[in-house]
Amino acid sequence: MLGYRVVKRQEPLEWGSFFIFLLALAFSLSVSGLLLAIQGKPFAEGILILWRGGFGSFVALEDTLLKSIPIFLCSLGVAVAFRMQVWNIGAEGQFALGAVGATWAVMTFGGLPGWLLMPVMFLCAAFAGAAWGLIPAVLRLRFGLNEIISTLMFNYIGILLLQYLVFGSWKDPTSFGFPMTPIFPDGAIIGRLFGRIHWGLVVCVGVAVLLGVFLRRTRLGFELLAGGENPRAARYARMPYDFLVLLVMGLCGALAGWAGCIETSATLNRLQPSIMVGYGYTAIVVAWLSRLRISSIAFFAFLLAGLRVGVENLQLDLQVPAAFGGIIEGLILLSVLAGQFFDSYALRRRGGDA
Amino acid sequence: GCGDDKKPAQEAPKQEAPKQEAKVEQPAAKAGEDKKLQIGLVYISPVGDAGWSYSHDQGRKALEEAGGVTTSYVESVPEGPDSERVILNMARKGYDIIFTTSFGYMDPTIKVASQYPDITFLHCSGYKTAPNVSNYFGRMYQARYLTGMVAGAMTKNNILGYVGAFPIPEVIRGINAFTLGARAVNPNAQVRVVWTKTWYDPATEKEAAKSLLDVGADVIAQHQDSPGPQEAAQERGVYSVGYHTDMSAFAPKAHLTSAVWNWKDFYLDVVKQVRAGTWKSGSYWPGIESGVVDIAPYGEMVPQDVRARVDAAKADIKSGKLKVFTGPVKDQKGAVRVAEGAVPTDQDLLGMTWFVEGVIGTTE
Amino acid sequence: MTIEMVIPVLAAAVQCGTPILYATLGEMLTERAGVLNLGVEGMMIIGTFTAFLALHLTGDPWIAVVVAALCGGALGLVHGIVCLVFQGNQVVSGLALTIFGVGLADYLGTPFVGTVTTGFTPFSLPVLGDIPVLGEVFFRHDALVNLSYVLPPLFWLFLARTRWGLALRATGEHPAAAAAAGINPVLVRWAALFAGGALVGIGGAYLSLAYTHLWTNNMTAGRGWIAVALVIFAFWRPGRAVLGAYLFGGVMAFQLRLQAMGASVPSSLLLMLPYALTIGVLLFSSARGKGRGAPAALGVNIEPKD
Amino acid sequence: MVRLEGIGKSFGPVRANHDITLDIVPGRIKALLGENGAGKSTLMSILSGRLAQDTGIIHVDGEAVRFRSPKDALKAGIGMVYQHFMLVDSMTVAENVLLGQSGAWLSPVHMSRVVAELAARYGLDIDPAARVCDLSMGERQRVEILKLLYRDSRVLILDEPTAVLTPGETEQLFEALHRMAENGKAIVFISHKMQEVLALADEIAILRRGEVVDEFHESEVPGEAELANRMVGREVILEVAAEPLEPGDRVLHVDGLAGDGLKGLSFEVRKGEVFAIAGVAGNGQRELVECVTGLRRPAEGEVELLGIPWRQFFTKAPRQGGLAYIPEDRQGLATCLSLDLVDNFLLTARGCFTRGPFLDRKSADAAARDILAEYNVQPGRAEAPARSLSGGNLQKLVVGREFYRKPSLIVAENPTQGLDIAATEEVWARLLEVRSHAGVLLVSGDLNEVLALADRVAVMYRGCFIGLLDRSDTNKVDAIGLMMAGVSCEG
Ligand SMILES: Nc1ncnc2c1ncn2[C@@H]1O[C@H](COP(=O)(O)OP(=O)(O)OP(=O)(O)O)[C@@H](O)[C@H]1O
Ligand SMILES: Nc1ncnc2c1ncn2[C@@H]1O[C@H](COP(=O)(O)OP(=O)(O)OP(=O)(O)O)[C@@H](O)[C@H]1O
Ligand SMILES: [Mg+2]
Ligand SMILES: [Mg+2]
Repeated sequence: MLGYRVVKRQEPLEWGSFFIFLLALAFSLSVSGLLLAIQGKPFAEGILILWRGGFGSFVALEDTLLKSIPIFLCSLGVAVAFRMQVWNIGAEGQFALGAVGATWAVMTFGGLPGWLLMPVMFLCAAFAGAAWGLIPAVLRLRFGLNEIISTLMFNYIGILLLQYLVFGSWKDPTSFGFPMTPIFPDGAIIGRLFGRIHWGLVVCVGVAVLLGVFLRRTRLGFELLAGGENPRAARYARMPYDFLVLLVMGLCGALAGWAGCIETSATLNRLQPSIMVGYGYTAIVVAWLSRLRISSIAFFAFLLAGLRVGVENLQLDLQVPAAFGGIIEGLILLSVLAGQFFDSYALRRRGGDA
Repeated sequence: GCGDDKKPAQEAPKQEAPKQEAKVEQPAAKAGEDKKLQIGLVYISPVGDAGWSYSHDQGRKALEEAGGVTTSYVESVPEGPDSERVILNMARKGYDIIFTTSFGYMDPTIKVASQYPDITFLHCSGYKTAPNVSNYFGRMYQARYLTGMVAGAMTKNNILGYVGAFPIPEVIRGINAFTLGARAVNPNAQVRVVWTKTWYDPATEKEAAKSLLDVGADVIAQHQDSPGPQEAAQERGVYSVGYHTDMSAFAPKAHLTSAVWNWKDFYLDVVKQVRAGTWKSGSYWPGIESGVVDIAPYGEMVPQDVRARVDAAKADIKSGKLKVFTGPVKDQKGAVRVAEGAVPTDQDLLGMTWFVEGVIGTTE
Repeated sequence: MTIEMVIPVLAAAVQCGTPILYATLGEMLTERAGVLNLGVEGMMIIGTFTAFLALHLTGDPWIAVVVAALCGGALGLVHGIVCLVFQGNQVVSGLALTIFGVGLADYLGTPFVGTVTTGFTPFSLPVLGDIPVLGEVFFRHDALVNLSYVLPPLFWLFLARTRWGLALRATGEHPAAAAAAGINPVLVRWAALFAGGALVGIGGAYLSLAYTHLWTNNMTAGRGWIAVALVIFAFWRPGRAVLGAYLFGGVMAFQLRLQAMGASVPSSLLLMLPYALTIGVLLFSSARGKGRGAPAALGVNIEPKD
Repeated sequence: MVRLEGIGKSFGPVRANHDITLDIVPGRIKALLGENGAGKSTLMSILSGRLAQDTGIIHVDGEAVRFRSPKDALKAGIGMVYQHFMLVDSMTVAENVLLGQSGAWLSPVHMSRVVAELAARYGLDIDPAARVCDLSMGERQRVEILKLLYRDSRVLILDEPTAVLTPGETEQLFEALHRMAENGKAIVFISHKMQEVLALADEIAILRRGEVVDEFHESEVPGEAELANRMVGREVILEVAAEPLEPGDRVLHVDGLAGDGLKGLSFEVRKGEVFAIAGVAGNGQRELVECVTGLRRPAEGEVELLGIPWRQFFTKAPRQGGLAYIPEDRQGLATCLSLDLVDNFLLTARGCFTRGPFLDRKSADAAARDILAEYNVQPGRAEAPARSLSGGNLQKLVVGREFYRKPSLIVAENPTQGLDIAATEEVWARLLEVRSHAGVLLVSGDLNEVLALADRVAVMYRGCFIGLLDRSDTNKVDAIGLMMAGVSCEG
């Protein structure tokens, strides 16, 4: 390439990769800014408004943090699956099933006291979400079914299932026919921690810590790591590869299910179809950007949540269509993906010492 | 209970509407008359949906044109916490009037409104009110009834097709009114319903219309934001009834009429009153007499006698003589749901989840 | 059901299946060269929008088809930049492309919602259209449907009988071997990405040029993903792709007709049919042969030469 | 007519070629001789356009050329048969031969005829309509040669063509090469087998550490020992003290193993012995090893490890003192290249550091460091990713790791392939040492290795044992050679 040649790096970049991420981010923001300019909107101001909307004030930060909770939970699971090279893009459907599971618990055991009902809700959400993840996993292991397609189809089916229930037997008789369940009893509503932030944040922290310990300290966690790096080596080393696939899919489903449970309980206080706003897809973006480092997942979940919140501000102030957020999200992912090239390759001048 | 123009609807659901004194807003900032009012609208879908949000956005544009205001909107806002944030954000930015245009925005609107007593909120399609929150909706079913009359008069097979979006009361009410209208002129007419579970997927909606045509429907009506069904009707050489806006452009040969929204005058009026300080909180359910809902001009294939009959009905509705859901109204199974001579309350209408006799389809 | 009721369903199956068929063939072409492109949904909707825009501006549907093809191809090249130049993961790049494409089409398309155009309209092919049953099912559609009939045979001829097809297959199976035989496998992949993207773009264009004549957001509604699944179902062979696409078209058309006929099944459950069918179909094909026909180097990047 | 001048090429820190100058002349067979990693393949890959040189110039017919891709080289009449064949398995012979050639339309009939004619002309027997995946290694090689002949290549480069051939096939190949040379083609032949080179070559060039250290012409070629000396740079006599031990308990028992191309294999391995399976690659060794190590379910017959039936053995968690497997594919199978050395150590040794559900990383770290020191793995940084290790060093890590678990049965597959002599000696010594508490199943294509280590030798050919030989057998060297070619000898 024009006097340069590409050389494979022996050791991965450390801080360089962060620098490359910043470059990629700058690139994608510039391109999105250009799109703004095409429509005659001010470029720099747009980016500034975006920033202010997502991170620029205390309330904005609070909003962003609230929104990053479900994204964070979903992407934890997705990231673990990706690390195993299991291409689970079904977090969206697992999220839906989690919400359904939690709601089922509330509708069935609504009379229980809060300290009992809450664990039952989380349990049901985890089971429902995990089941939604495990079916594609079993199909993959047993029949070699491509999990990208099957998880995606399960997203559609899961959302329709949620609709079926909410439009059907779960509809609140007093909702004037609108598709929503009755408001949850107090015991089933996750309370506030501080400000508008609810206890879901604590769940996130707890899950993150446990998952971190699991991945770094346990034998199964190690097997996950190695199995994802090289599935052939995993079989060679007699790791239970099939079990690991089931484990990650179940885990991912359960985590996404919890995200669904928390969204229903803490923010909507009931189940309605509008709960599905694509957290599961954003989680994929977050998972890939962060490459399984839990701290990075937190960072990127926050970043993309901020992006989603910020785009609203952009809409309000500049009348930019909502789809703009998707453009930025896609561009960030594309350019970071391209930038990762420099993690494993370097450019050297041709004919140099090499 | 139709046709009360812009006066707090007496029949509005009681459980929530506290009898509040008319609150006259006189914040210091508005003392100067030339101060531009800032108006915000929250939409459930992209304004590009050519339907619900689009029709509200037409109202917004009319406000812009009329001048003296700056308007802004946020689209694709999911109901629930996101909508609360968006509304709150508008309130914080000092908007003067905020329109929230989806049922699910009701609770967030009430919540935010309680923190910002100086801002006027208007929530569309709900039932709760507060000192600074009004709810408003149009009696679209009146227009539906009229379009049903046209369709019922024009059908030869006595099968009308209706492409529905989601089985929610608003849509069901429309289908029922349409059916009642059709059967008023043609007792043998039946209405077949296909749900698409989409608001704006032209391809699916067109296909849904075709599926109705395949079972013999010769007039296609729709509660759907895309004109896909219109196209299907035109291609097969049968008739169609549009919705939201005058859809004749999409199917000039098929289009009989449309049930249309027209928020322009209502919005202009709201702004005028707020500016004048005369705006009162309450429930606004303007009907066909206000122009918020109406039917589009007839296609030329609609014969004169049909036009005359429908126009007469329209005049009766306007004057309050004709009420769409006057009993007896039977449901699909033949059970009487509205007794002879009775008129359902607005609350009943709001929560309508059953089909009237003559509809073929499920509400699930 | 009588034959009079079946014929419209079959005709609708052909029409509903056509955009999927284009997209499936496009993705198949790309995958035969060894590139997995999950951006089909994004490329398709870009095709839908640009075709609409071009038609709106020029009034000529064929120009619109060409524009959609070029734009779909261009988006394919974006995938190429990430995966062929920068060695990005193909799965993730495709997902990103979908997110990007859907966003871009919505963003640029907002001002055009509600505008109507003309585009292609159905007509009866001379002679063929008069054949009983078959004529009604196959030969009374629009020009793009008719075009789609010649595509699979051409596709097959290209792959099996031309040197470029051979080069393409070799690149998908074993890029290093192709390189050793004097082929530039990276160039082949670029070409396949562009051509495949163009076909996908035409598939999208069908939605706004022929299926309906207008533009709104999200018009593809998951059809791109079904195309990706169909490539697997079709064992990477064009003939079975036709079968799969029409099967899906048929199910989409059928579930709506079931409602229209008054079947009292909740619509949510009926709407699940196409997605459940996707899984069923894949299960069926995996039972027939695990991973049969998958290009050996599918999804594997060609490392840059040292 | 082809001249390489001052060619240099580096891979990262590795100088694969350095200032190499070489002439290639029509009608002559030139041998490139060198150890593993000497840079032979690299040099020829540069000539064939697959790699780009860092420095130096290639002259063809006196003109300086620059090959950007194999296409350019093919145009200039230079073609190469790679060490790992470059054939598309799912395509037919004819399609492979005509791949990348001109002519827009290709009819299968026409293609087959063209290829059949070409094959007949050069006496290379092949079915043009057969799929490559169904061919034997020898046949595949013929396809590769046909590819070059079809392109009218004047220079044919063959990279270790005999490694996968039986002696009989080798002879056929040599005949064909002679015929081609007589037809005026220049042939470059890469090998590190002295006998072959002496039998075939007109000229010999010796590469060592990326440089040409010697060039000989037909008349001046020295003896085998001298060549070996030059190649390695010092006296090589690989002598290992392989004193036989008293065989102990039976650790592996295979009875009537069949299916997957295997035909009724039966043998046993006892503690204290090295049981070697010799043979040309692709005769079923891979399948056998996979069955024994649990990567493949035996289709027929019985396999018993450490006295436990196959199914039971492999459904239980691996235990210390069980089975160790040193695979041939150390980068793809035995290690995870992007994990660090401790993690790679833990890959199979993790059972020794498990405390409940947890992994005792601290002691694993210490143990890994001990292994790095003991086996002299360079560079010895435990935090380094495995990909930064050379093949030999990686192999040392794998060997150390597998021995750490104190296994009773060791399956070693070409354990010294690609290792330099010092490392080879070390691995051999370790394998002999470990016999004291384990039985070793050695699978090797390297006759020297088999002779040096084995207590008993089985020769594998087309999925079955064609002969079994004992350490005491005196004429085993010749016998093994013959048997590898499929000639069964009674005795
Ligand atoms: N693609 C590559 N990247 C990095 N290093 C390489 C690459 N190819 C070869 N090398 C290194 O270059 C050196 C020369 O390798 P080459 O393959 O030319 O050896 P060789 O003489 O052919 O050995 P063998 O007899 O094992 O085939 C080796 O150290 C090898 O590891
Ligand atoms: N295909 C390859 N890709 C990348 N790097 C490679 C490749 N092959 C070899 N290397 C690198 O080249 C270097 C030399 O590797 P190689 O295995 O050829 O060493 P070697 O000289 O044979 O050493 P040893 O004697 O230990 O086998 C190592 O750093 C290795 O990581
Ligand atoms: Mg070599
Ligand atoms: Mg080596």
